[in-house]
Amino acid sequence: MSEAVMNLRSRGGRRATSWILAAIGLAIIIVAPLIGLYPVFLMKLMCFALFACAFNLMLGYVGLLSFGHAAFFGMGAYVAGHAVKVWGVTTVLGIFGGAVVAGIMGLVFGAIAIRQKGIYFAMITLALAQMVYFFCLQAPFTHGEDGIQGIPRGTILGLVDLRNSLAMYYFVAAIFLAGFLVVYRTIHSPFGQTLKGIRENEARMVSLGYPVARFKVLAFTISATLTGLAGATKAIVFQTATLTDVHWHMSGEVVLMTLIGGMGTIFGPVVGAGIIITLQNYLATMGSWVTVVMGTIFVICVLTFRRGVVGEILARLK
Amino acid sequence: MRLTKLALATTALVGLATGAAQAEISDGVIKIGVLNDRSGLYADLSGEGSVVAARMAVEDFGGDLQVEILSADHQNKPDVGSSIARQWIDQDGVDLIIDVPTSSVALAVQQVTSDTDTAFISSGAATTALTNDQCAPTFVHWTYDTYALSVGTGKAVVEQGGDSWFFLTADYAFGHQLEADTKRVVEENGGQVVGQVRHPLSTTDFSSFLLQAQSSGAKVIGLANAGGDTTNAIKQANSFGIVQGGQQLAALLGFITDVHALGLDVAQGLTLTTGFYWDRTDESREFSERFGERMNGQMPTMVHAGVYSAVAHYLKAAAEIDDDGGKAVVDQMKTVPVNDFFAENGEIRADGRMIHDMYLVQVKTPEESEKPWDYYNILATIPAAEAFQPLEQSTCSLVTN
Amino acid sequence: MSDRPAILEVRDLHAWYGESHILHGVNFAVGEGEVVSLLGRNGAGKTTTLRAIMGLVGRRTGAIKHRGDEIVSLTPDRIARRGIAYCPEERGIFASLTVEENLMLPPVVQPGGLPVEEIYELFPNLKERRTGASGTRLSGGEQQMLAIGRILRTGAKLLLLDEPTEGLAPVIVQQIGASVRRLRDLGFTILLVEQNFHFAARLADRHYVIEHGVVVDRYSRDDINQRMGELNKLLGV
Amino acid sequence: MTGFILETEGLTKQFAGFVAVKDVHLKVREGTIHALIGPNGAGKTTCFNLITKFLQPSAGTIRYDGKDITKAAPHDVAQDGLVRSFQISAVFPHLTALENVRLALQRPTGLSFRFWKAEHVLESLNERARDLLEAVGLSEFVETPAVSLPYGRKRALEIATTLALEPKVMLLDEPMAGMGHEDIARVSALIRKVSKDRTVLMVEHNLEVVADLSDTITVLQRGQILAEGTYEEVSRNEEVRQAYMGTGDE
Amino acid sequence: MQTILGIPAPLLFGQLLIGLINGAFYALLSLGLAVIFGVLNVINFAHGALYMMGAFVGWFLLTHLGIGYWPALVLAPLVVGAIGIVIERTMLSRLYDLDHLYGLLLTFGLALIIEGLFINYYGVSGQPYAPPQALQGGYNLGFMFLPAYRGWVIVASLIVCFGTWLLIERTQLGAYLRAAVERPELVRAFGINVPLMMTLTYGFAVALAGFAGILAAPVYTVSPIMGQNLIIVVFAIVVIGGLGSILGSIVTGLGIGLVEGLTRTFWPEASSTVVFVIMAIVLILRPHGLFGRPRE
Repeated sequence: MSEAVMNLRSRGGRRATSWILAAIGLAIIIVAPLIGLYPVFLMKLMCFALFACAFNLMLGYVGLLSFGHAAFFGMGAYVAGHAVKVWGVTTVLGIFGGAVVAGIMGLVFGAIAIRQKGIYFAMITLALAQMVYFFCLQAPFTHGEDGIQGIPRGTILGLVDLRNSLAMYYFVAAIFLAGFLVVYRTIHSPFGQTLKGIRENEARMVSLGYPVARFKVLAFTISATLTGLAGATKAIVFQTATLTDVHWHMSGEVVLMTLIGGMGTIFGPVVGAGIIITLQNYLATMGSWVTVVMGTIFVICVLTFRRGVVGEILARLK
Repeated sequence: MRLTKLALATTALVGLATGAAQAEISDGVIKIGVLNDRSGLYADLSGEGSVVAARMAVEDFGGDLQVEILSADHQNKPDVGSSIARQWIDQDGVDLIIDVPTSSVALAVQQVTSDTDTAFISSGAATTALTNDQCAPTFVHWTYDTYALSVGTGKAVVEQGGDSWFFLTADYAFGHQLEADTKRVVEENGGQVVGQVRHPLSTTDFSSFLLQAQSSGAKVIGLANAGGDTTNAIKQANSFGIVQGGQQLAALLGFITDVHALGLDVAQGLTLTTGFYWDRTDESREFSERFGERMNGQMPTMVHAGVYSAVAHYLKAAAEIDDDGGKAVVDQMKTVPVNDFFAENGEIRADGRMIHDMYLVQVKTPEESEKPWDYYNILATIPAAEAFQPLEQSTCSLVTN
Repeated sequence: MSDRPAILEVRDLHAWYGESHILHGVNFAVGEGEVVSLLGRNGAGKTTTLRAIMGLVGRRTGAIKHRGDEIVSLTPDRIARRGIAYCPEERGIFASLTVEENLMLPPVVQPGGLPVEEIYELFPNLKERRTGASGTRLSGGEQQMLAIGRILRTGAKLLLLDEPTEGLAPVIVQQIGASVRRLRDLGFTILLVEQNFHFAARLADRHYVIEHGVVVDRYSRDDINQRMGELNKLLGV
Repeated sequence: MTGFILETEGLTKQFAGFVAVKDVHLKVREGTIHALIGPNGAGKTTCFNLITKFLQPSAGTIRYDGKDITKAAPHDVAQDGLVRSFQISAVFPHLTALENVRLALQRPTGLSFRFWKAEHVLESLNERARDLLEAVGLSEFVETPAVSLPYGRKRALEIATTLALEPKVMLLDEPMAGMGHEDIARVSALIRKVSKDRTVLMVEHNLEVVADLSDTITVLQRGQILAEGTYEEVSRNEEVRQAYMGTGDE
Repeated sequence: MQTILGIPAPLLFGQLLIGLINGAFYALLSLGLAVIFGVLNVINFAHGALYMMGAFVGWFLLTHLGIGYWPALVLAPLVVGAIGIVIERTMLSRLYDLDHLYGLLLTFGLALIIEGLFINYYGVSGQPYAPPQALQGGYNLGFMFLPAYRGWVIVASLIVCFGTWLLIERTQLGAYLRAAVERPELVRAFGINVPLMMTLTYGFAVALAGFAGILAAPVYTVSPIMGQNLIIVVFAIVVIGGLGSILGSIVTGLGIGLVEGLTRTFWPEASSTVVFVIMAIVLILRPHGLFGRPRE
């Protein structure tokens, strides 16, 4: 898995390109709702893009495939929803709470699973996430099949009314950008450098005195926290938190987004989320064919297109 | 998610030429979204049949309104349902959302429609919360609810001597509500409830739940679930010899499609409460036969019939006031009694509940059944006033304020 | 080249593992009934040469002729079916198989393999241990005997042995040496990879020295003594 | 006379079904180059893995610098200055030579968990990294990704990376494996140079190198110590000659 | 009524028996997964979907061709096995040189496709499939009424599991398989067509899933989502038993069924979670599973 990832990394001019892309991206984010694109759709897209970026931190930069990220996403949504709706905390605090709880879960899951590699790690995270799913099915505060409904969008510090969808949109955009920057910074930090070392040669890192497992757990925790942030934001946008968010299909979807966009690239997950969410939106008329199309894309990606869209572009540019 | 835009050209578009004076109807078209389960365990009792019923209502209406019908599959998931509803309203300009079985989805849709002044008529959902705490001025509950079901079946079974109950309950809003309502009726009539077990929606294996029900020693096992869950539970109860063991099953919400799926061998003797039976009057037979022609001979469930009745009533009201604002049309609907093959002198109350007579029926034995879909003996008619929760008990803010 | 007809002829053999190019044009030949050794330091490409003959490398080019037929494009199982047997460096004893199952594992590819009794005669230790549990419970020497013994059953006439003496005690090395000589007498052709030069020197008819993926020198049995110093240097002993 | 910096007592490792290392008493004197030799499969690498805690011994104790490290974690002993290299070259293939060395320099700085700091805080380590690369003769390869270095240079890079940690004891697992004469000479010189004020324990096949570099030699065979002493002592030992050079038969 | 720890004895025994029946399905499925993992190093996410297909093939044979249960018991696994062979030949075999995770991802995609297609045509509500005439009715065991068909499920699954175990542990073919698990290359160099063996192994293992499917058809309704949640429980079982361990998967499958039964009696809410909790505990105490060998 990491072979493709590593091929994508190049130096030099990449940083400048990144800045240009970032500026274009920012401009698109600001203008998009003003030119008539449906804000709810855009908000959904950003929530999932953040989710995919957070996920990619594990898959693309640590080389571990977590098949249980829906647990963090869904739990972030439930916690934020419950806090805002039942406890009446402010929207910002609710979202923050969702992210924190997801982060703590990430820490615990990480501690259990992190010593395993490859398939083992994937299966164990999947099973742990399924445990969370069943917990959510039973726990009273999630309201089982009903989910948490009618979560008020509330206000930002009593100043901005988030029921206005444009206000909500820019609020979500701010969260997305903040999350994205955290991912970016994490990758390009001393910690990120350490992760690269671990991905490239784990045994050597141990022999250099790095407590490798602790680094992986921290990466997993950051990834889980941001995933929780994405889920919590989604709950506020759609005003619901339901079992869909914790179901393993959700974990699969985020893998697909990352895979199709290009794992181990900064913008890949964003592009992937864009493709998948748009596709789901346009294919919505096709009923359960959506699942079939998703599955087909999955198979095609795995068989022939393992670098993903962004990965492929970068490889061509080189 | 399934959003089937039906081409208007032949069926749903009525009175193209006379669409001149419709200033009040936004974009000149009334758009009706049929939102229900099209692939899951409630697909048979609502699903495509509800779309067909809505289309028939539009055709039969024949007035000078432009009407378009959309449909989608909410997969029994509240998040899917509410996001379709939101998108329909925001992007497609839908004026009425109809059907929405699965109480949890209906509650989620209720949030969206009441925020956006869109009319919402539920035929398929059962929970009474829709006309109590969660009521809305844009909402009408048409066909049945958990209260009506419990009054019918609960009372009848206790009166026949089934005075100790164990509930097998679908673990979501509808199941909880149905269980609570039935429990109240059972206890009011001198029976007692010895226990209950909650099962997830769409359960395939009921064996361990049935075992608990069996060991509880209750005389009656009340199935507070619906559709595929009910038929599965009944079938498996049959294979575990529960009825032979002396316990009685009570399907609190049974549809004619469930009986059809089970076959009379298994279903015979079940007591059910229903808002509609196709073979009751000439009018109902006439509708049902037309419906059957389009549905491979399937007879309509009460949900299908309710959808027809509701859409017809809605169109009448909308045409009357020449408006498609949610509250405006619903207010108008409340002023006119409902009189058709489905309801005689039905009345939409302030809380949004459409009250009409309900029927206590028993499933025929195979020998009694003389023709296809000849499944029910009507035991009793429950008058509208008794069948539904009295208005004074409603906690709906439209009533209490 | 020997005077005997070549059973195996390798010409300009290149081999790759993934991206790394290991063999850069290996040339040698083995005559029918000969014992030929490949010498060289660690990482020179000896093992890769054997594996390339068996088709066990990522990619290979060049010519490998077995009894005159080109086998360079065949899959390992087709190559084995032609009567070439391979005994890998780490012996390849299967932990999940009993000793007897290990021995009986390789399918008979040609008539004329040694009967099991004869193999037990050759390696008496195995007979005692045959009912034992896992094949990996054997000592290193016994494992080596098992690894060689099991390929004798198959009827293969050309044996590729990779470092049969590795890590073994001198007395066992002697035993193995005696067995290999017996095999030669029984008509087997043997291509041997060895680090233990002294072992190889006494067994083999001819030696090829491999360095950096090419054959750099060739010695006959008689050359050995005169050119010992040169050879020592080549092998870095 | 200096003391022993590394000692094992009764060191034993059993894998499913066989004993890879058996009752090894190894004493490495501080400040010396100590070589571990023996035929393939004699248990040298297993010994290494046990000492550096990559494997947990089945029995016996390991003492390092006066401490019992039998139960320590591998990264802990590395942090205490017991640093190993690997048989197959252990570089970070897709990082540049500079980044390779910097990863080692970064570890003691405590920066490694800082995911909120920008990468360029590491640039303060560049100078030291360049010095180290120069010391092993890699000045011209500073910006080259490790994967494209020639084999011998990779080993040199590995040594530079190890040196960056200022280890007290360096364990080198076959540093000359697969090298040509030229490279061997260079790496030999390098090892001699870096062993000035530290201890080196190495596994090596090339006896010339061993003879040239080491103060003490321990010969392992089938997991056990066969002989120990200087090169001269060991090479006179008949058992060693038999085991190592092979005797053939009769 | 006799009680055990406050629970009526019939209920306890009944739940255990039902647990054992579920365990029989777990064992069949995890056995197949273990075999595939052992030989191909692939975690077959499509296993649940293929199990579902087994049931559907049976249903299809009955409703469209009038072929009854007993022939279907043989035909369904054959059909599913053939589909498996096609999957292995055309897709999986192209991924062996890559990271094993790609096998997981590919089969995940396949599971989505298969389940999506069936949902599309058949909905999720399920199709009825009656038990064969000979196995209708049941036995009164005193503590509960055991439907004859469910009794047969236990017997049939144990026979197949034991047969598979014998095949793998006691035959030459099994020896090839076990050897190929350890060193596929060397086995190939002995002249065994390992790729063919892998294809057949995959075919056989998914045929086991198909068998479980047709076996399940009369017990549960035949529904496109019947394998969806089951497969993840089975994953957990395989992890608990030790990846690749044949015996471990059988024993753990049955054991987990029983544990679930027990939990259902004493703490019903936790019954679907208990397997995952056990998995977490096992992983902490024995990372390689109860029956697995430590990986080097």
